[in-house]
Amino acid sequence: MTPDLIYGLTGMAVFGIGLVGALCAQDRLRRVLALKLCSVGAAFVLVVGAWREPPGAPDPVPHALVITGIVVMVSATAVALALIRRLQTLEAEDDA
Amino acid sequence: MTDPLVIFDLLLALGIVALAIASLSVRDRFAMIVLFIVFGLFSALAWVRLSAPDVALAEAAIGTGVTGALLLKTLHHLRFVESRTAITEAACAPVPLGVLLANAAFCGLITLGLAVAFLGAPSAGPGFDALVAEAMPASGVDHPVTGVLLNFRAYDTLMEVVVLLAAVIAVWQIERGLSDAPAPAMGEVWQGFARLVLPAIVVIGTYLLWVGAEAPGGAFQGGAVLAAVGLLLLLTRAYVPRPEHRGIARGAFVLGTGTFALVALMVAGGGRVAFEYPLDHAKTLILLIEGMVTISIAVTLAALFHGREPVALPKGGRDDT
Amino acid sequence: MMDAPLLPLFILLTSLLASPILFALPERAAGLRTSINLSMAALKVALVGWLSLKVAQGVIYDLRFEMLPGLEFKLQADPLAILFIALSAVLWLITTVYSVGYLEHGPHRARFFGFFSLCVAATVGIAMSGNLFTFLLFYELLTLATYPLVIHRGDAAALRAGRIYLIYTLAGGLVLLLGTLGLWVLAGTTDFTPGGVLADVAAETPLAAQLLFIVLIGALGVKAALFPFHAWLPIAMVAPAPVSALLHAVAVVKAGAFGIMRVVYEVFGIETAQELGLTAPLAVLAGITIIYGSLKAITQDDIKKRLAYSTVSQVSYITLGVALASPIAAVGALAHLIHQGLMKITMFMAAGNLAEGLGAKRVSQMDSVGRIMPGTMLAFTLAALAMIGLPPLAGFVSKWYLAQGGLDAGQDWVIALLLGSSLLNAIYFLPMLHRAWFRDAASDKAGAPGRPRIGWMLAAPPVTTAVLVLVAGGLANAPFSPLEWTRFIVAIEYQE
Amino acid sequence: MTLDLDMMMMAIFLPLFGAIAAFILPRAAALVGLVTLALTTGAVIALGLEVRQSGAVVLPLGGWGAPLGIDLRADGLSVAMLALTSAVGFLVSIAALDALKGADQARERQYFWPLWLLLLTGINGVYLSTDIFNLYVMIEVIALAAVGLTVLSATRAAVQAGLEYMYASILGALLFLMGVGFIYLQIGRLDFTGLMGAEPTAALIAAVALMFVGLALKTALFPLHLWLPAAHANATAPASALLSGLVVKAALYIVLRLAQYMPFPSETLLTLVGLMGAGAVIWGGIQALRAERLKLLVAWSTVAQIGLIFVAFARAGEVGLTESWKAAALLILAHGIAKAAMFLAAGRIKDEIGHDVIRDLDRAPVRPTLAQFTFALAAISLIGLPPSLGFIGKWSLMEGALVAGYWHWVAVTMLGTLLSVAYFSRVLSAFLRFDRIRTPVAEHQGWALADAAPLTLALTAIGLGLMAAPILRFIEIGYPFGAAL
Repeated sequence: MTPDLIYGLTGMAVFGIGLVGALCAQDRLRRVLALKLCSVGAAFVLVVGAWREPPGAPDPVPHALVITGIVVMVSATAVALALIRRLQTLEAEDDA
Repeated sequence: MTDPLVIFDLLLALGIVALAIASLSVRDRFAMIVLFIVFGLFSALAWVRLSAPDVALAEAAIGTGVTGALLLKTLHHLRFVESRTAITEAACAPVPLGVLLANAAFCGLITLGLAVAFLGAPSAGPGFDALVAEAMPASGVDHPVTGVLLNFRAYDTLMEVVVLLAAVIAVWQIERGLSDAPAPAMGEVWQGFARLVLPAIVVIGTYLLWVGAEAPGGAFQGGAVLAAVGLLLLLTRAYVPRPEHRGIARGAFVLGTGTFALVALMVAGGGRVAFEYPLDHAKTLILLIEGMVTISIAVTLAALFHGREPVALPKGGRDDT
Repeated sequence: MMDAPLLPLFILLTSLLASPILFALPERAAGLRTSINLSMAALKVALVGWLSLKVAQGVIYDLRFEMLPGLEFKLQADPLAILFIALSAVLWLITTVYSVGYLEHGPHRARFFGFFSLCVAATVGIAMSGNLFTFLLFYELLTLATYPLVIHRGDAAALRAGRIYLIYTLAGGLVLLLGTLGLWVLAGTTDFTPGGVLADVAAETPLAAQLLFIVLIGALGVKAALFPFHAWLPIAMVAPAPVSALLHAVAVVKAGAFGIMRVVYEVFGIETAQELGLTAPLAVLAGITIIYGSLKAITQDDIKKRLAYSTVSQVSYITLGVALASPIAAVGALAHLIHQGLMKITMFMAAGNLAEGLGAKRVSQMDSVGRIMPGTMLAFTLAALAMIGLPPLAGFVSKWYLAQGGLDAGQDWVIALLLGSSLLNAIYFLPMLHRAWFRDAASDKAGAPGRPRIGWMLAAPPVTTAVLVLVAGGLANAPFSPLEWTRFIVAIEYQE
Repeated sequence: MTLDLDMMMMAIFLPLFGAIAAFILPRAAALVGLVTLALTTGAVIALGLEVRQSGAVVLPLGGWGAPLGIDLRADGLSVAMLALTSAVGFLVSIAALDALKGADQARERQYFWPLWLLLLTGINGVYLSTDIFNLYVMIEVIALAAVGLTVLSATRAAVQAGLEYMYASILGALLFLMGVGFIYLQIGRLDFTGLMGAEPTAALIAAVALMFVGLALKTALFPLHLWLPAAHANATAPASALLSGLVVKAALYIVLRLAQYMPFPSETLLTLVGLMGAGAVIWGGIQALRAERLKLLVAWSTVAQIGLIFVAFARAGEVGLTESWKAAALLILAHGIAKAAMFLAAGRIKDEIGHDVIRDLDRAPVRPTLAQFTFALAAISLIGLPPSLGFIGKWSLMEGALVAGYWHWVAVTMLGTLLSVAYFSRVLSAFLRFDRIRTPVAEHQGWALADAAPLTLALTAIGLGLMAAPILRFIEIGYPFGAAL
């Protein structure tokens, strides 16, 4: 039982949970959240892949990739949320 | 012989999975976001365990902090619109249970397949360790992750800042002319607190940026922390974006991308290719890029939080810290 | 004389380039449009004349352009091509004159003449295609260019007819694509070569070769209106008269018949086709179509529909002549390609004049029209008699050679078939002539104007083509007559 | 100091700087956009000449070289895709000048240019990249800019469609990222060269499958196409043209590349891909037959055509994969040009007539003749009638399938062709029908500048068929991948 194994499987599970949410959730906000969970799951895989048995130093490249991925994801999330806000307003205007 | 750390790892992993499930299944949307934030912090903790402090920092600051703030703001907006028009949330018909189960089974299969594939993969397989170690002396920085981000794979990082730029343009585009839901604001007490905390955060952010060259930290984490300053300014109404600030804001958005790209291009020539910083100036150039990118990231994240482009209306706009 | 290796290309371009210019001209620029139309058509006739002279002198034209690795766009001007180009060039000129008169005040003339030009370009391209691939390109272009002409009137009936036309011809085109691909994969070439390119394949895998034959002939049979793929032709009659004239005499059905010739003679080779045992069934199919078309024609009251079924029948003479696999029958088939075109275009233009001048669209309305429009009806009569096969008119010449060919090939039933067909032709044409010349108009027609108002541009073309029918038959043995040229071609195809 | 202007860098950085300039100078955005497009096209031409002369070129960014650094690489296929992008992009930009000229469109105009130039940055970046993580970042650049363009009109339908598109895009990118993670786990490298020699283990197959599903989602391959029709149908015309003509091609291109460097692990998987394509051809065709609005019909035809490209990809099985990508590439080029022309023409028709309900097109008292003609020409290429590039692509597809004896793919192609004839003729016959309108029909004669761009595109789509042999020779430059490294 090493951390990479434990957290690797955690990552898979989180990815899977996010996938279920992304496909099944009805609420728009929840779907965004589910996608964010998927991205955390994917990040787990890379971080686990970078891990080396101490005292070995971890591989820095996947770390850089994950940081990039986090920024990319927050950008995408911001756009999705802006769309949700706009859509809600438009629907409200239509109903009013 | 059970290592107590293994027990900790197992508990943390279980907690992460439980939080993920809980945040998706809890009914109340506010609780959902709170659970998600806790989930993000737990994940960051896990990554610290996996000796990835940079990633943990970025996830805590951006992946959880900024994302959480964005989600809360959106929830605030949705509730405001719902309250005004009396639409009940989630008016759509619930998904049939069969579909849900089929989807879940499908995703479960995929996950299972991935898990099997993961177990079959070589653990601690070949990586870039040796290559990075060999190239570090020529990178101009001491911290390997910073070296990768701003030198070895600087192109990726540039494009990542471009993604951020695209996001803010898209958000301005999407929210243009949107009638203004009142921005979430803080109470009096919190305002006072925020004014106290602000200078501290600025210091921390700058520090993170500075140490990025040698220790965990760097432009993105620093930018995120500085963005928190912007968020606080917006929330406390200490700063209200005005239309005439748009020009500055646009400049601040593109500052990082522009500097980064220009430097990348200018160093080319005399046998060097783009992104190949001359060794003597590498550290200076990288710091210059980091500084500019940090400003852009901070301003952009704050703008993403604020949303609307400030137009002729008195409200709307963004921060230009 | 000057040497011009690009001559075939120029001939193609006279109409291909005219087309976009005609599209771009504003609707009101009628004078300019007419002059472009006529000068291009005249230029084409001149160029074709020059080309035929050169080819007769033995000059070989062969233009190639690589489109895909190994696969060429290839134009050639062999005698068979010349035969078809000459027909289309001359008839295009005449039909252009007729169309200008016919559509003088109608809408969408820019569009009409644009597609009209494109249609002729496609026909010329089909004629000069040096391989099946190039043939396919022009064959599809022909479909696309004729569709807007068929639905030119833009009403519900026209659109319905257009849809059926499109379904038949594009499906046929798709099957032709499949056949071309099959040929390319099987033989490694799609070139038209006298004697064929499939002898080896037929020896090795006769089944594949037989399938290919069926696919190709089936695809071409759609345009050639071979039974049971003929249904579109009578429906497409809603098109304006000049379009029908062109479709029946030159462009569409002829493209199909011409394609069958190319495939039988120059893809399979007549010997290989015979060895595969496929020519005899084809001949029988052609025979069925001949009789079927004639029988259907008898029952039609609509003049153009009657003519259309007559086309179904007459075009299959060409297929029959090819399928009999006898050089003499081949002469008849090739001559009929020309003769049928001259005869049918005359009749359609005359029918158009009746509709235009008198509003007569049905056989029952033809009473005494001969006295009102003698020129038009004389032309019609001449063409009808030629169709029936009265010597020395053009139709007789082709039937004569076909019959001889039938005997030569040992297929005696062909004689009976031709006699029967002629009888049926007489049954559906003679009553029309009888009405036109010998029956008095019903009294309620008294109010109709005595002299129809049709201009010379409508009156002259059918008379001209009728004269050509007479000449082609009467002077069949003169040098440069269609028949003489035909003998020249057959000598090549049968490699004598 | 002499600046070393590498054309690959220019192809990516020019649009990037253009986007920045267009964003901070909103009033001059259109001018900046056009100049940028012109310069980028120039850079692509220069790059093309370089590639034709000396084969594939490689630029190790930062001087590190793969696998540590990121290499840019241009070979024939990359340049062909770049050329497609800049040519179509340039003409769509010209059309956009006209389409967005309304007084009430000031803000659309202002945002169109920076978003479109960022999109161009991303697309060009994809075509030059050789690193799978970099590709992930690039497809995200594309996704955000594309979503921004989708919702440019800010109607409810457009925003709804844009949101669905965003979900699909994020999910597709994350599946791709997961695949990248697995590839890193397995071989510890992220560059194409590293992929080439890799053993096809179970984990690697899982990784490739994930990446493929992600890309299929992005390119809207049946049955993952659900987001596409609404998104492409509800965007404004120039945006639809860019989305349908260019954006979906980026993901398709990545599929082609992956297949070039990592032979598909099994025949079964390849057949599955072909079956998904066949499903798209049929389902897209049926939906296009049922569509009520013109732009929706065109959008469904994109679904069908993308399916056809995947059929081309699978046409000759694993053995034929080294040739199949060429047929797919030809179809990609053909579809990119023709579909852009068709969307622009559809937009023009909608503008002129005031609606795009197919049933009532023939009731309109106005007939934008030139736009209708353009639509018809584009349809010819999309149906695959000679001599268009679409025809050549279809010919290559069927030829390969016939040689391999895969009759079913031939049958699918023929069925798809018939379906496309059927649904396009619904529109074309409405153009040519005149008896349902009593008032005299006004036909636009003469030339409107707005029609020039789509007409040029449509004519190019048809004319390029004659250039197929040189195009094929060109896209083979630098293949196989390893040759120039």
